[in-house]
Formats: sequence, structure tokens, C-alpha cells
Amino acid sequence: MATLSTTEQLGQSPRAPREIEVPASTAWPFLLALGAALLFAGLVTSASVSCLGALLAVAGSVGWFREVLPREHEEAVPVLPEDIRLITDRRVVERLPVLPDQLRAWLPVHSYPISAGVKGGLAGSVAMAVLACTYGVLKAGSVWYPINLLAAVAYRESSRLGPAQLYSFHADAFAIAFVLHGVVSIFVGLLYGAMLPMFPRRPIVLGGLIAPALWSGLLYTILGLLNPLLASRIDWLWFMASQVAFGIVAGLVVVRQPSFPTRENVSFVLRAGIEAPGTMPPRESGENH
Amino acid sequence: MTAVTTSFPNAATEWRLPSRGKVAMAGLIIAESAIFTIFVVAYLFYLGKSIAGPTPREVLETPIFYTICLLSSSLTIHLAAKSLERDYGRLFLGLWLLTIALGGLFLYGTAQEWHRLIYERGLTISTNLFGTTYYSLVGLHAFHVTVGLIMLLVVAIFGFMGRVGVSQSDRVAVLSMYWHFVDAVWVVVFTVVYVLGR
Amino acid sequence: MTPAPAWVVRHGKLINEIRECWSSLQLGAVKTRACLFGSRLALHSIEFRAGRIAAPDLQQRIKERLRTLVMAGVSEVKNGRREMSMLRMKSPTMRILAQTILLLFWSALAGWASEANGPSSHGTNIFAPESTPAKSIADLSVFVLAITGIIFVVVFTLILYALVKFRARATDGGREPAQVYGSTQIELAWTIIPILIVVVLFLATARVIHAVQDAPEPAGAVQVTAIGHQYWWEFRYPRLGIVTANELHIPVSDPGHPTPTFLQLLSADTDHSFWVPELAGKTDLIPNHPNRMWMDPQRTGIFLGQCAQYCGVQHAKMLLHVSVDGPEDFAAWVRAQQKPAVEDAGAIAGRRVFERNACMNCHRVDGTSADGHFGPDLTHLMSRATIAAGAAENTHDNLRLWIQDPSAIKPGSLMPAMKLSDPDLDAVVSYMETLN
Amino acid sequence: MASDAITVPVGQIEARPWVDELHQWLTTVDHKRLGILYMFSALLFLVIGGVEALIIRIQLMHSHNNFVSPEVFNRMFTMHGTTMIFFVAMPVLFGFANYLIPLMIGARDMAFPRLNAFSFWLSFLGGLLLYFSFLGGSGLYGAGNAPDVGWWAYAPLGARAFSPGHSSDYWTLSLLVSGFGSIGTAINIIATVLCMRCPGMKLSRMPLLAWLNLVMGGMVLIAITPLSAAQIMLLIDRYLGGHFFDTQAGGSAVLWMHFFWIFGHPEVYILVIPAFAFLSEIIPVFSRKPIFGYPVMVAATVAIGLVSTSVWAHHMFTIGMNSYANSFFAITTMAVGVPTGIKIFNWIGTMWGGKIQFKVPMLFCIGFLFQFLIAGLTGIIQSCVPFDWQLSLSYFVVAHFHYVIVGGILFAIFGAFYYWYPKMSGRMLSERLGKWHFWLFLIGFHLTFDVMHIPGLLGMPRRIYTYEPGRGWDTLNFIITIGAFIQAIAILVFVANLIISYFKGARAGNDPWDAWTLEWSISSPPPAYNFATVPTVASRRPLWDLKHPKDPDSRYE
Repeated sequence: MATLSTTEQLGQSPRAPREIEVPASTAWPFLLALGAALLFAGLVTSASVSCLGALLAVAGSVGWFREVLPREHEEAVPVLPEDIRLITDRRVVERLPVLPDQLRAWLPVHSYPISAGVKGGLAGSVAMAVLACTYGVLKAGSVWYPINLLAAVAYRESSRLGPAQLYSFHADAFAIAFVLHGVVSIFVGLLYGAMLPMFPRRPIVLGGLIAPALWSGLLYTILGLLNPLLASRIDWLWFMASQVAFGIVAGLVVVRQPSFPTRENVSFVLRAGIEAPGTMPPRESGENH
Repeated sequence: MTAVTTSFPNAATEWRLPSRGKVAMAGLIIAESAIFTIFVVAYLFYLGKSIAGPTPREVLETPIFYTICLLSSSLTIHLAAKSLERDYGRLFLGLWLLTIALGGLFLYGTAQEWHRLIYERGLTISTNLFGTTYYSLVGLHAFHVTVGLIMLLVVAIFGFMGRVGVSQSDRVAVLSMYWHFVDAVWVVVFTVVYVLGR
Repeated sequence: MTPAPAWVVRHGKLINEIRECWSSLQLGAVKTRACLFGSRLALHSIEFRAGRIAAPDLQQRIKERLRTLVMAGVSEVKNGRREMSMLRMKSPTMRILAQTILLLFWSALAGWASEANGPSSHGTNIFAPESTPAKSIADLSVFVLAITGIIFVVVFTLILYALVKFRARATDGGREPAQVYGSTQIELAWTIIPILIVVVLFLATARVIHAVQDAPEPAGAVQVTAIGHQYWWEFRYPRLGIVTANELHIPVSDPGHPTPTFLQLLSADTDHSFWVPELAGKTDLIPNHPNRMWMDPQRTGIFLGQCAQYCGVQHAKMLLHVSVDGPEDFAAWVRAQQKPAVEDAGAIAGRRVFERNACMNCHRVDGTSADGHFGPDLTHLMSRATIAAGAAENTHDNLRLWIQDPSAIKPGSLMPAMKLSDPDLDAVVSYMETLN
Repeated sequence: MASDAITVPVGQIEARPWVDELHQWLTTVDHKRLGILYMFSALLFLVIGGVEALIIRIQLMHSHNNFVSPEVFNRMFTMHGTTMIFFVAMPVLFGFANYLIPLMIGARDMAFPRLNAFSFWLSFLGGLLLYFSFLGGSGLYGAGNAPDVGWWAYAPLGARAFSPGHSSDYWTLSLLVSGFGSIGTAINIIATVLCMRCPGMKLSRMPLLAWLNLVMGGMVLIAITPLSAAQIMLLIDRYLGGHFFDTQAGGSAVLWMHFFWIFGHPEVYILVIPAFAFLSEIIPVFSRKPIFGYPVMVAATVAIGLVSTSVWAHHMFTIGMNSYANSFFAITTMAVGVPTGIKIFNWIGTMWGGKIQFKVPMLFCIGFLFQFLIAGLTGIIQSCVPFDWQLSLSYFVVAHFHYVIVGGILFAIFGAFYYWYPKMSGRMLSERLGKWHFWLFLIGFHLTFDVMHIPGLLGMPRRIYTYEPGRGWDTLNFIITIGAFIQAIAILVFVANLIISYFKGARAGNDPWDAWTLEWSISSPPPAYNFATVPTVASRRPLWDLKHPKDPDSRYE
């Protein structure tokens, strides 16, 4: 067991001073606080209490002022010898099997940049939209049919559309469906980008099968509440197919992005996928090593 | 086991931290801004909701002159603080007194307006919602001007005693931050009460 | 406690039977739950309620049946306790713990029993909705509870797993674990998944908000203005010319021909909140801030509620009583309420006392000089089952006590003690009793 | 003189007459002593507020109980709420912040030691002023009344017309006074964290406790001040005849609600963020791992701080806002759940793969995790506006926020007491009594607040002093009351532990937990100057670097 002294360990200079100046005790802040409290208390008791409070407050302020001006009043406290033990019994630190040479780790060891997820999400959204619109054309004879149905999730007017109007173009419904589809797709794409490195062997199984199945199952249970219009008209087979298309395309796009090691705490620009030269300053080796 | 004697590498060759006076004053200003925001919101919310008169349009007159006084005092206090930094003691004192005079003039303007409203127009804090919100908001600002003036006066007195030198310039700079804040708030109050409110 | 003991199953059947029995009585599910605990107190309160059933023989029969059922319940619970104690608790701490668990289990079961109680309920259970707004809220609630329940189970399991799997063991021998700083990937995942859940929850919520709050008022709707006063409710029917207090009468709404009731909510003094859980969510009554709510009860009966926003000393006894009437009953009630006050020659002395004293400053009786608006309208006092905003039943003795010393029934009420002489008091009470 | 003193061992105080001792405490500007003063005053008010809670619970034990009158009951819940929030939770958290921040960032004191003393005394005297209302409430000595308008004093109930006398003025004034104290402390904390760090302690190397308290300080500045402003308006109404909240003259009751909750909701986060800070220090040490995802933890805290300023009206879903406002506040409220969830997951991540030691501080943190999870989920439940139309103002809400404040914040505070008491006193708290305290409190807590959700679902509104029999609330309320008493016993065990361990506890040494932050590198209790030489740090865990010189953190950050 070793006994260490903080003065050696934590300080720059091994010699501690014999005395240290600390702010001197003073009653003025207390007096000022008491004065202020009494000043207010006078409102509920009697004016004389307020007067006393004002008096104390003025005295306290003046006293405090003189305490810090022109120089703050300090008193010297002698430095006492301390018996400091800074040791640990746990001297061995386990290593992660994936990183036997590393003590600290960010997991997983390799990861895709955030932009990969965004790209995957956008690609998947296109694939899904294409399939959904194909469905619209084939089954309902109108590209706008699935779009109007989707908009009804968030848009009151769409959910009131009559059967005939469902097949025609509505700019507002289109805008809402577009934004909704895009935003959710980007988020789900991000999720894929995040999750795929955790299942390194079969990214497509997760993206193309498991996730769409879970997602569709979840939607199946709650769609009635979320979007009664869509729930009443949905074709689950096509719906599942679009989900799978999204998953496979998004998964493929993400996997094809270059990954980078997370060993070093990578800067935000690199993680965000911005790879212009000069965005990553070289690590200052002098500071940390 | 043996004693370990490794010590830290010299991590910080240059260790600079913000001035605590300025940080604290910034904190105070944030807090005060929140208070003023609430009063401004109340003022705007109650615009035109008074059940009985008088209305702002009937009784308020825009205090252009006094506003100019207060705003220009921001400039003078800035110059005063700068000149103290460069150790121009007399210039500092002169500009400082000018600031006090301008602030005092503004306060006189407020007092005069209140006097006119109360005794000529019969608008008091309990007359209607306009009275309540008007006197509260303008009064809150006037209170801050008063506190600022008291502090400026204390510095001026010490200045005459020759106790304010370059060594105090940081403290004076912090005080001038407060004064700038009081001025900035007046811009908001002025806009709300005399421009939007009428 | 994984496999439910036999007595719990038996007891469950018993609950069902009690519940059915109560359905025939059309009394609150809360009673059922009271029975569950096998408490004598609950039994008394059941008998009290059963006493108010009109037909004496039916009353007697139900009473008897209930008594046997409740007693059976009590003995079941006792048996159960014996069974539990046979599990040979080693320490008293364990026993206390087991009993605590049992108690919690019972309360959970009780909550469930009343939730599942369905059509006969007239209590204040938010999971027994009888009107469209309350129903859509209950549907949303189940959805939200399911989602949060899943989140709870998942995260709970994660924590528990981490605690068990990664506990320090004696065999660790003073080694530090691998030092992991974090993981951008997984943090991204557990940021995005909650965001998606939030989106789903929000869409569902916004839909119900809109459906309940922005519902258009149909032409046939009944309009009521509800005015909150300190510790009582005033109800005005502007189209029908009726003013009454504390007991709101509204027609039942047939889904085929809906006759919803739209309430305009006002306050005469402080903030109040109108809350009849089985008919709708609560909405505040705020001075200078008129609010609106609606309900379309689909079953007749009496629904309870009370003021939910703290409004002063007697906030607790500002009870609400909504009587949902069939179309004929409602029409009859409206006709009765529209009549002027009954003039009974026998009660003329009481009426004089009423008009001579301060009563008339606060109360109104149609057709007399009493035209106060500070207290409830008394024109048809006898048509109401309770007085003092539901704090007491409308009986001779209670009326007498209320006039003589309101604080005996409702301390802090704004009704002053009238300090009448005994003959005057009797006269006023008998006058009141003619106002039907 | 110096040579005499130098032989006195640290922690041993010379016998002084008590007047001297008292004078020392009244005039001290030492952040450690002020921290302890904060905690003492908080414990004092905790006991008082606890007794009020028990009175409330006895009264509600069964229907038509006559233990206290409605007037007394209303005073009790008003005082209980006000006391617990303003004079227990905030002071004790400020106390820990005061005590710990300078030690953890390697400073010798707070940025403004005298302001620190001033702020403490203002807060404390504010509390005394509030309790003086029991004697002087109506302005007539000896016939006093405490405030009885609820801790949010909704207009117009708090106006002169409905609350004559001075009782509500006591409420207003004491909150105003203590609010100024809080603002002073917040400014001090911010200035300390930003301006007093030791060399090498960059913002990215600060212990999370310092970071989270920095955010808390910022929130105090923008959240307490609206309350102060609203209190000033109320005073103008009550004393000068203003009409801000006078509904007869066109004033708005709703405006008061907005102002109150613009303060009231961030207040919850002001309380819970320091609790998060305790967890972020304690869980790593007892899991033997660094905090998982430090930058994300900081970002999530800042996000909570920002988002929580735009959620206030979720306390007002029943007041009849239009459906767009309701939807807006629903989504912002749900959004707060995201960063909060991140924090919970990151704590799990910290424990994952660690070697968790179940010492008492860790037990309380684990309790926090479970209970805060439930509290968060019931919060999400209530952010679904229509559901909240049923739950708001009912006992469900009461159960929910007690889950946050007791099950969350108070558990974290207990954990912090067990963790840092050795540093403050030089003695360990008894583990055995600590475990009694933990389990009793846990059982009492769950008995009370789990069950309390149910009467809310069964339609029981809050703040009623009695209820009708036969509504199905009796048995539940009885169980709740039993739980409350078990909690009270647990608190007594805790206080006994504090006192007994102070005299008889095992000596702690400077580093009893084998921890990694700077406060463990100096003796317990620390000397007046904290650090004989100001330390220099190169990583987030300076003591890890010292203990593992071959594998310092500084190589990786």
C-alpha cells in the first residue's frame, strides 16, 4: 500500500504554502438578509417592523460594502497536515474482448456516419413511395389515393374526404403526406443506421424483415385510433410489401456507406458525414499524451 | 506496493476563466429580463381590456426628450468606463457625473409624467387595468433606474475621494453593464407603452 | 404467488355474482369493491343504499342475497389468509411483506373489478364511460396505458437484468470492469425510438382532442349554463326558462337521434371545475373566462361527480349530481320546473318568516318577493334529493338543521346560521316542504 | 499563533462556548458551512412538512373523519406543498450544490462567499416568515392563520375579496423573499462553475454534477423570476388596489395560472436536475465504470432545460384552452420524455457491464431509477390531453408528482446524504440503519403512492378534506395513510442514523468509496481552504488517473 500526498499528486508545485487566505467571516450579509426579511414582514405586521428592517438593511449594505471595498477582507488560515490516501485495491482493469489493447471504448468499434442513416432513409422512402403509388394505380386507379390516405393521419380535412374525392389530387393533403413520409422515413433510416452495426452479420434480415414485421404489427393494432380512414381501407399485403421495400433499400444503402472506427472520440463533423478536408483538425498530441 | 510518483503533465499552460463579476451581472440581467418580460406580457395582455377609462391614447404623451437623455447616458457611461481603463481620472469623473445627471433627468421626467397623470388626469394604479399595468411596468423600470443611480452616486462619491482608479475599472465595467441593461429595457418599455400601446 | 390459489379463483367468481346482483340494483360499482374487502362498514352502507329502493319485497330480497354473498366473501378472505399463513412465514417481516403484497393485490383486483364493471355503473370511475366524450377518452387511455405499459416492462426488465447480471461478486477479486465510455449508435437508437413513440402518441392524442373539443353543436342539443358558486352549482336552461341548483337533469341521448347537452361554464366567484367522470372529462369554471363542454349520456340513471378545482373552505362538499332521464321523464321534469312556486295556504306563516328574514336576500322563490341570487333558487326545492350541494339528503330533519346551523352539515358554508326561534324555524321548514 | 493551530487535527473542533459557536455559524461565509446550514434548515422544514402531511393523511383515513376542521386541513395542504418545494427540496439541493461544486471543480470557495451567506439567510428567513403566519396571520397577534389558498394560490382565490386578512400575504412575501435568495444562489452557482474551475478543468472535463447544477442555475434565473414578478403583481393587487388578477375589474384568472406555471413547471426540473446530478456521480462509482455517454448526458440536460420552459400549460389542460394550444403543449410535454429517457438509458448503460456494489447510496439510486421510470410514464400518460381531462386535479396527479418528488428526488437526496456524509462529517453513516431506512421507506412509499393512483382513477379530486362514504375510496385511503406512517418511521431512522453516526460512525478517511472526483482527494471533513494547493486535472476522473498511473483517462479524452 502506498500513501500519496495530494500536494505531490494534484498540485503543480510540491510545496504547499503555510497559510492560505480565505474570505473572513462577516455578519453583514446576515444583517442585510434580516433587514430585507423584516422590511417585507412589516407589510403583514406593522410599519415599525419595516422601519427596523430598512435600518438594518442600510447598515448591512454599508457594512458589506466596506467589507469588500477597496479590497476583500480575508483572513489567513494555517495549512494543516493532511493524511490522504489515494490508492485503489482494484488495480487490474478488465479489457473488452473486441479491444484487448484499449482501456476505454466507444461501442460499437466501427460505425456508420449519421448521414448514412439519412441517406438510407431517403432511399427507402422513395422505394416505399414508388411501391405505394404502384398500388394506388393498380388497385384504385389513382396515384393520389394512398397519399390522401396517409395525410389523414394528421390532417383533419383528409379524413373527411368522400370516396370520390379520395382519388383526386389535393395539394394540402399532398404536402402533409410528403412531409410526414419524409420525416418518419429519415428517423427510421437513422434508426437503421444506428442499429445495423449492432447486428453486423445480417443487416438485411433486420432491415428487410424483422423491423417491417414489427412496425406493421404495431401499426395494425393502433391504426384504428391513429388513422380510422386508412384503417378502413388498408390492404395489408401491399402495406407489408412497401415496408419491406423500405427496409431492404434503406438497409442496403446504409451498409454500402463507408464506416469509421469509433475508437477515438470522433468529432461531430466526421460523425455527421461531412468529409471536406480541414473539417477535422489533427489531434493535439502534445496535450493528452 | 510502491509509492507512485507520477504527476500530471502540465495540462494548462495558460488557464483563462471569465470574470466572475461579469458572469454574475450577466446572470442578474437574465433574471431581471425574465421579470420585465412577465410585466411586459401582462401589459400587452391587458391592452384595451380596461372596463373603464381613461385609455392610454387619451392620457399618454410620448417622452421623447427624456428617452434621449436616458439613451445617451448609455454612451457617456461607456466612455467613462473606457477612460477609467486608460486611467484618465478626471475625464472619467466628468463623464460619470454627466451620466448621473442624464439618469436623474430621466427620473425627473417620469416623476413629472406621473404627477400629471395622477393629479390632472386622475389615473392611479387602482383606477383601471391600464393604470395598474402602466404604473407597475414604468414603476418597475423607474425603480431600477433609481437603484442604478444610487450605485452611480456611491461610485461618484468615492471618485471625489480619489479612491476610484484603474484597479477598480473591472467593477466599474460591471456597473456599466447594469446601466446598459436599464437603458435597453427602457427601449422595450417605451416601444410597448408609447408605441404599441397607443 | 405465481399460480393463483384456489380461494382467489373462488373469490373471483363470488365477485362476479355480487356484481350481477348489483347490476339489478343499478348501484355503483364502488359498492362491489367495498364488498371485496369484506368490511362491515361497507355492508352498512350497502344496506343504507338498498333502503332507498322503492319496492320493499325486492329490497328485502336483494338485501338478503347480498348479505349472504358478502358474508361468503368475508369467509373466503379469512380462508385465504389462513392459506397464506400456512405458507409458513419464517420471520414477522416476511409475514408483513406478504400481507402487504396481498393487500396491494386486492386493491389492484378491486380496481380491475370496478373497471370491468360495465353498464350498471353509476360511480365515478373514469373507466366506466357512459357518454361519447368519456368513451373516447377511455379508449385513448387504454391505448396510452398499453404503450406506457410496454415501455415500463421493457425498461424495468433492462434495469433488473443489469442489476442481477452485473452485480459485484466475491470472485471479482478487486478487478475493475472494462471502462466503456459510451456508444453513439445505441444512444442514437434510444433517442429515435422514443421520438417515434412520441409521434404516434401525439397523433392519437391530437385526434381525440379535436374530436371532443371541436365537436359542433347540433340543433337539437339541450343548452345549460352551469355557474359555479362557492360550494354549490347553479344550472340555468336558457331555452327552457328553468333555474335550479346542484342537481343537473339532462335527457338521455339515443345514438340514433342524439340529444347531447352542451354546457356553458361560468363562475360567480373563484375557480371551480365540473367533473362527472363517467360522462366527460373535467373543465374549469373560471370567472371572466367562459368555457364549454358537452356530454351525451346513453343510459339513464344518476351520475356522481364533484368540484375538482380547489375553490375555498368547503371545496370538498361541492358535490355534483347528474340525473340522466328518459325522454318522457325529462319532459315531465321540465314541465314541473317551469311551473311557478306552489302557493300552499297552510304554509303562509312560514312564507312570512321567510320573507321577513335575511333568507330573501340570497334566495329566490318564484312568485314571492324573495329574489336573491347569491344562494340557490328554492322555487322547486322539494324536487331535489339533496340539499347543501349534495352534502345532506333532503329530509325534514336535515332541512331544519341546515337552516338552524349550516356549519353542522357543511362548516365554512356561506349560508349564515339564521338563529330563528323554534316556532319560526318549524314554520319555515314546513314552507320549504311545500315547494315541490 | 499559527504554530499552535497547526497541531490541531482536522475535524476536531475546540470546545467553545455555545454563543461563540452560534456566532461562527451566523457569520460564516464558508461554502461548506453554508451548505450544511442549508441542509439543516431543509431537514427542519422536512420534519415540519412531514407532520403536516401526516395530519392530512389522518384526516383522510376514512370518510367523514373529523380529525381537523376544513379550515385547518386547507392550511395543512397549502403549507405542506409550499414548505416541501420551497423550504425543503430547493434548500437541500442548493446545500449540496454549495458544498460540492467548489470541491469538485477544485476551487477554494464559491465565487461570491458573502452573497452565498446572504442568499441562504434570505431563504431561511423567508421560511420563518411563512411559519410566523401561524401566529400573526390575520394581522392580529395571537389569532393567526396560515395561508390556505393552495400552493399555487389561483386567482381570484388569492385576492383580497376571497382571502381577507394577511394569511395569503405571508405566502406571497415569504416566497418573494426566499425567491430573491434562490436567484442569488443561482447566480453564485453559475459564476462559480464558469469562473472558479481549477487549471485543466475544461467544461468538457467537469464532473456532471457541476454541469447539471450549471443548467439548474440557469433555469432558476428564468423560472423563479416569473414567480417573483407574479408575486409583486399580487402584492400590488392586495396592497395598492391594483387589478392584475381582479376578475371583477376585467383582470384575468388565467393570466395568473400562466405566470404561476411558467415558474411551476421548470421548478420541477430545477429540483430534478440536481437529483440527476447525484445519480450521475453515484452510479458510476458503485458500478465501477465511467458515466456512459458523457456528452449526451450534458446535451440531454440542456435539452430538458430548454424544452421544459415551453411545457407549462400542461398543468392547465382543464382550463379550456383551444385545441391547438392543447395539442402544442401535449407535444412539447411528450418531447421532454425523450431527453429524460436518454438519461435513464445512459444510467442503465453505465451499470451495464459494470460490477455493481449494493451499498446504501446505490440502493437509493436504484430506487430512483425504478420510481422515476414510473413517474415519467405517468407523466406521459397525463400529457395525452384528453386523458388528463380525467386525471388532472385528481389523486392520480397527486400520486404522480409525489412519485417524481419523493420517489425520484427525495430518493436521490437520500442517496447523496449516504454518499457524501462521510466527506462532510468524517464518519460513515451506518449501513445497517441505512438499509432499514431504505427498505422501510421503500415499502411506505409504494404503499402510499402506488395505491394513491387508484382513487384518482375512481374520481377522487385532490384537496378535499373529506369524502362521502360508499364511493370506494375508504379502504384505499386507509392503506395510503398506513404507508405515510411507515415513511415517517423511516425518516426517523434516517435522522437517528445522522445523529448516531456523527458521534459513533466508523472513521471515513478521505476516500471511502474508491471514487474518482476531486472532493475525495482531500481530508474529511475538508479544511477551510479546501485544497492546500490548487489541483490541476487532465481528465474527467482525476483520481482514476492517480490510481491507475499506467492507464490514465487523460490518454483517451
